[in-house]
Amino acid sequence: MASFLLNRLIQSVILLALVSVIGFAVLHLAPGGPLSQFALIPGMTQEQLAHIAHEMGLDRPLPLQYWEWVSRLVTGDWGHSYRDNQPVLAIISGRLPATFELMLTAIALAVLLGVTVGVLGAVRRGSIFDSLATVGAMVALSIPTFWFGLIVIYIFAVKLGWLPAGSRSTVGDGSFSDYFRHLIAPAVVLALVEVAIWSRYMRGAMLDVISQDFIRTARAKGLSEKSVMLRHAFRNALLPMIELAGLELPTLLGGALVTETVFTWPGMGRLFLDSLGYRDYPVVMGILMVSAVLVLIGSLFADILSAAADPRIRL
Amino acid sequence: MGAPEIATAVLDVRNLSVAFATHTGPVAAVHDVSFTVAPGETLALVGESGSGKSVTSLAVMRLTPPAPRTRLDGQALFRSRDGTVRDLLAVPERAMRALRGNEIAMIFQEPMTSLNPVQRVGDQIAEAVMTHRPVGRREALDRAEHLLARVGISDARRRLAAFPHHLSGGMRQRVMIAMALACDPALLIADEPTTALDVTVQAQILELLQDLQRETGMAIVFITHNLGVVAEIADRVMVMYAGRIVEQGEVGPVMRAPLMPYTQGLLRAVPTLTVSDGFVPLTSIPGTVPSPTALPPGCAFEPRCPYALPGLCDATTPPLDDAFDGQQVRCLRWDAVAALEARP
Amino acid sequence: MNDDRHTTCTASAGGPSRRRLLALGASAGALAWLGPQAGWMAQALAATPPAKPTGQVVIGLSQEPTVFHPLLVHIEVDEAVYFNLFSALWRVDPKGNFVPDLVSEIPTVENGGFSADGLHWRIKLKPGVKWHDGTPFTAEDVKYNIELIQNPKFLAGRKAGHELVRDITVVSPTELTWRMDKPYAPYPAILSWTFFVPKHIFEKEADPNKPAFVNKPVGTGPFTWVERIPGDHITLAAYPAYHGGGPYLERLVIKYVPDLTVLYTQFQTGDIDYIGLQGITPDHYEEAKALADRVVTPVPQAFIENIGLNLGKPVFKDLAVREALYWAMDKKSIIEQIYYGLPTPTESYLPMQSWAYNPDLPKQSYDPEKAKKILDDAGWKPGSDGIREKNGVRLEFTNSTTAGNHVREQAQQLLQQNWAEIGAKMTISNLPPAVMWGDYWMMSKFDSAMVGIDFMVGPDPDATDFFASKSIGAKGGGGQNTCQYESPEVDACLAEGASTVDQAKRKAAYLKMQQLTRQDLPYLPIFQYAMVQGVKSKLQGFAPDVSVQENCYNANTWYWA
Amino acid sequence: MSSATVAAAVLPNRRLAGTSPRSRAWGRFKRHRLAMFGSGVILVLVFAVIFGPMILPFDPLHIDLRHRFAPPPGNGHLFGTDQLGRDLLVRLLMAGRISLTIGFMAMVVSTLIGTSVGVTAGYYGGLVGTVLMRIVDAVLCFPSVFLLLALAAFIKPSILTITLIIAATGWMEVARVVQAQIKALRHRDFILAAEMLGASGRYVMTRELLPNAAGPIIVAATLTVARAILAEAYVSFLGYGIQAPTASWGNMLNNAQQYLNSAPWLAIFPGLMITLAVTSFNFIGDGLRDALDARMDLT
Repeated sequence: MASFLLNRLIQSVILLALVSVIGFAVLHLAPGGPLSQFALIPGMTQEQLAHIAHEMGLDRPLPLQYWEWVSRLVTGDWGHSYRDNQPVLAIISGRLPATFELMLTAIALAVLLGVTVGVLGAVRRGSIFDSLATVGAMVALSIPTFWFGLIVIYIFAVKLGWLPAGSRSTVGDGSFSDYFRHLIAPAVVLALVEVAIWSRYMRGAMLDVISQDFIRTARAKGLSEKSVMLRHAFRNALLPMIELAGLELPTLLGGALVTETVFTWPGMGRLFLDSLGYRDYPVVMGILMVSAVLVLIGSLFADILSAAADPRIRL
Repeated sequence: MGAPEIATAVLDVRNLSVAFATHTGPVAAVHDVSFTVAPGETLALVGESGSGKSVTSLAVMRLTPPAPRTRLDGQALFRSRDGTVRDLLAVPERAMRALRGNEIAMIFQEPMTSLNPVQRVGDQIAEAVMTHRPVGRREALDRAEHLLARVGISDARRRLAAFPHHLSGGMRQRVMIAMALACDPALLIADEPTTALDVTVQAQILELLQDLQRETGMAIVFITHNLGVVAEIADRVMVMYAGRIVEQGEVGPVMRAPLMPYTQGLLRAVPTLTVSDGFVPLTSIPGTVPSPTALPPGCAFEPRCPYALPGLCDATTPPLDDAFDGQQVRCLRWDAVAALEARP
Repeated sequence: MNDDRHTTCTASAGGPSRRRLLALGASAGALAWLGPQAGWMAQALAATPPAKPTGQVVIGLSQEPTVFHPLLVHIEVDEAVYFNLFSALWRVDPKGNFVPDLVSEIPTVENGGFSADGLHWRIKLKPGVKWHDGTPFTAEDVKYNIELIQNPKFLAGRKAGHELVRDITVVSPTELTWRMDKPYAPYPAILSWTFFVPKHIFEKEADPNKPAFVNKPVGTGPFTWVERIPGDHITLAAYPAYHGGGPYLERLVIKYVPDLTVLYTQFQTGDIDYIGLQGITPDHYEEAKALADRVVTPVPQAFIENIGLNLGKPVFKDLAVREALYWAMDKKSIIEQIYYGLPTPTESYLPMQSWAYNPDLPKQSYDPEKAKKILDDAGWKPGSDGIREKNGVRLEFTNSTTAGNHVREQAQQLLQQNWAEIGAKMTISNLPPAVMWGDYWMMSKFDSAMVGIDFMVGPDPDATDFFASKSIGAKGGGGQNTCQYESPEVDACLAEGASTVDQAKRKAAYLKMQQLTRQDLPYLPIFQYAMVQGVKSKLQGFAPDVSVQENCYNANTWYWA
Repeated sequence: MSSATVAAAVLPNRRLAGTSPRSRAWGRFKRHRLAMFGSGVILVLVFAVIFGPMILPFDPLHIDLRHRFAPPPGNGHLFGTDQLGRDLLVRLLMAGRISLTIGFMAMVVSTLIGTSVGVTAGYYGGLVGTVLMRIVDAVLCFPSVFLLLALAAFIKPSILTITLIIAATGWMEVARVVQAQIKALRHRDFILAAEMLGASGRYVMTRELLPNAAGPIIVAATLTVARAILAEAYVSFLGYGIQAPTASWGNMLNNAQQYLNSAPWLAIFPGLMITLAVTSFNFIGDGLRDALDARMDLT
């Protein structure tokens, strides 16, 4: 276990280093820069822009900028936003709760619904339900999330007026029901793709398990079909799902970005888009690093949980 | 359902046919198979893969995919402990479940995969007990320990907590047997229980099964493709080819003087343990078992048969003929073949 | 999604530009635009404000205010917060008059506020004004702020005007004097949006560019800082000890909704009480007008929509090309169809509300035949593919603007079709904002650009930055003359206008200059912007002002009926 | 967006019989109803986007402001007109050319990159393989939308650049699939035999390994088309896509967004086209996966 953790830690550090180099290079080598937002201020002169660039350290060689950024990063100083001068870490951690709220709700929905649909589809393989679920999942995977979001807003907020059109809460309300009402639409939209993924995976895993010999053994024992499915098939089919939860994290984060944009949800995804628009490099880099860390932690957790749930795996 | 007379047999299978639905229409995997097995008796079901022997056993257990994907015809009469006789193919699923693992038990070929990998073996055995007996988990585990000891696993108490992957192949098969014995079944169907095991372990398992049969008087249907094993364990033998019985009889006559060219072929493919007869060349039967979707006309074995007579064997489907001593054979030319075989 | 109109339609993303004085201390401002709202204004004024601050107003903005240090370099949207959190020496009312804020009286030559040559200033402050933390506001604070702006290490948003201030002397806690290095006419207007930060807090800051102050800004404005939920909203609360009128609202919430459609939807559903900044998109205007209990009004803005032609490119060096393109532009369709008739066609770079606006410029009309003739006469002959060329230069160019501005993109496509008819090939090449407004724009690397620019220095018609030959960035200049327009006559007009304090002389200079730019066409003017703003009709005290984009400048006087 | 690949990975097995592996695969594919549906739709789409604009009496670029926002079906405009009075159907078809082209081209590029990386990493293993696969892991650590946008935000959008950035963010899964496949094949007897006979690394990789990994590559490639079409839509929707007046399904949606209330058809049709095309490719990928999976020959 200890050597596993150490190994993973080393791997993670290498991965993060790669992530940071790739991200930094992509951002800084591209044209345009954070100064363009100031360029149009009347009276802004080239001298003043150069002065600002110097103050921001943008005029130094790129490897040097990278080195300085990294060496501060490891001490916990992620730099300050070019926009509001707040520490990057504080900005991101301010946005994380909203993103987590959305993601966790969506994943909970996806796991509950997806697992149920997947199990039922596998148990009743070839039934009308199974066919519908299969086609439904494929279509759900193919619908552009933002488009689905727009349609949901159009129907439920604009036409029917049942749900708010966006945001996380009504300012000054703060009641649970208010938060809940705001959460429904974005969580459902974000969950759509995940439900599809989970149901497909779950169905596949169930079918894999059902075709295995020990299921026949269980049946030969005289267990009812329900016990066979729940006690033997389902438990075993859940094991690969733990891995899936880890693997799906990047997809979920990406989906959250789009969903947050459509629903003006004040989370990390929208911060990313905003920061990208302003070329707020420290924040953009911070978000890339945080999401990479989240992804790594996710897969680490998935591995540990898998080991805990599956006696065959020893770390 | 009336109680048909099945004499002393535990299981009397009559005209069993099994067909699977495919997108090209139903495909018959088993044709018109009949056999009986009496208490304390061991019936060997022999054939290559795809011959229908496993499907036959699964059909008796009603473990084939449910209708409409599978169509079962015929009868499988089973005598319960309480003396009632029921047709396994016709009883409701619930009643069938009460029999499975209780009065009829089954063990499988792959002990590696036939156990739930994430459940402790004790629990898996106890589950079989608890399914059919009104006992709590503690009692069931006690019984599991007892069963493990009985199938020759030392330190049974500790092994209860083991996961399947902690055990060797032979140990796992013992666990499977223990599980099958959980409710003292009257009939044990063993589907190639030793195929996946080392030769030495094979022998141990066979011995164990024989011991257990002596103790409990259960009937065993032993499915195998290995005629060497048949000679060791079976009382009677039934050879299947392409879903049909092609030869059956007492193990002695069949093994000594098989009438069906197919059985002969199978026997030649078995390395003999006795070298006194001198060198017997080891040969295999050319070709493979035909797919049930593409059976040749006439005798299904005709394309592979060294004695096939064009115009006869590829035209007429042979019936199952009574030969001598209750031996039955499905061959149009069995007497001719017997004569040819008898020549030195 | 991430709307960027602050840098696109509003080329002047800059803070100081937001309060556009219509007249410098004069009443010459043309106020015709106030007409349609007169009835509503009267109704608004009929109710009386509550005795103590009650209720809240949610202001919806499509950009997020993020810089809470009013002197630091910042963008326009940040000022929505400044007006309510901070105070300046004086303000400008919707009629264009200066009204006292922190001063006890507006300095004039008559009251000794400044000398006749405009060089010596004397400022008298209101007594008893306190910062939100209870510390008294004094003349030392004013001195500190101007000196901070002058500090070369400080990343000031705007130094113009302030750089000329010398010898600041604090006479008493409520009085100070200074001297100007040279007369600078726009300075009073600049001071009207120079918001002050507290000296006693900043003295303790290690780095004035990265002050801790911004986490909990302290000002002298009508509202105090409560909290900021980044990416979502900022909450301000009433400051009972405010030195001016009000505030009557208990809370002011500035909400950030980055998508204009969603913003409108939230206004529709009632989540948002007021839409400012970019307002309601023109296509929703008709629909919005029909909403119950809402007042939806187009408000003229100082931004002029143009096609900027880079005169550094060979194809645009020929005046005939610029003229022909102008005649071939179907302005009417752009305005009436694409912009739903909201903006006003213009020939000038100044808004028509400005005192310096020239109403007598020649009128453009859509006349492709005339355009073709001009090109024929100038020797631009159609090639085999129908594209004209002359001396090996093809009449072919790209047109750029910020990617993602849909309405403008429609206008671009119409122009593309217009110009194709006269044998000019325009290719649309829109860029992400950070690329568009970087070197591509500043160093004149574009062919032509579709931009909305506020050419004034805040409320002042001085457009030196955009038209003076010394302001060409690509030629080492310091300004934004990105069309690389060089005209000695224009340079002379600009110099005259900035250095004299004589209103009549200034006006004459600017009128002439508008004639010159109309004639030379470095920019093809299209229209003056109008923003559609929406507000709930129960909100009282609300007064639209042409010179601001989000009309929360007077939120201290708002209240619910 | 990895989801498409994922879903298809677990589709129902079908078993059938046939003769040669190829005809058996084709037989399986033909029996996969969804895959046949998908193929049909894509054929019709390709046909329509190529010939449709030639047949329809409208110029996809001609602006007619008098007929803005004509709701469908009106004035001969089956799908109505857009914000500049252009026929929506003909624009949808022209947009289809762009979107499908980007989808195919991005597939080709990312399959090339992914296959090269995968084959190299799978064949050499060791340090080279580890380094390559670590890079794959690192890129996969970014949610692909993040990376896509980070790239798109800085690049002047054109069909080529959009294709390249989509390919740049979409090759990793192909690489993983191929690497796994190659690694599994690497120690098979026939490869060892080839090596013992003195075949060069390149020869073994291209002549022996690659053909044997073709199945998974084809499947991954098909799903990459689906993903690329979606990716184009995302990039365009977020404002970093294809330039006007050229239409793509993504930028049509992007432009339609603000007319969701007043002219919802402008958003509905492109969204449906994207969904239809992407679903079809996913179906095809799914069918191919079943068809090319040799394991399914076994009963």
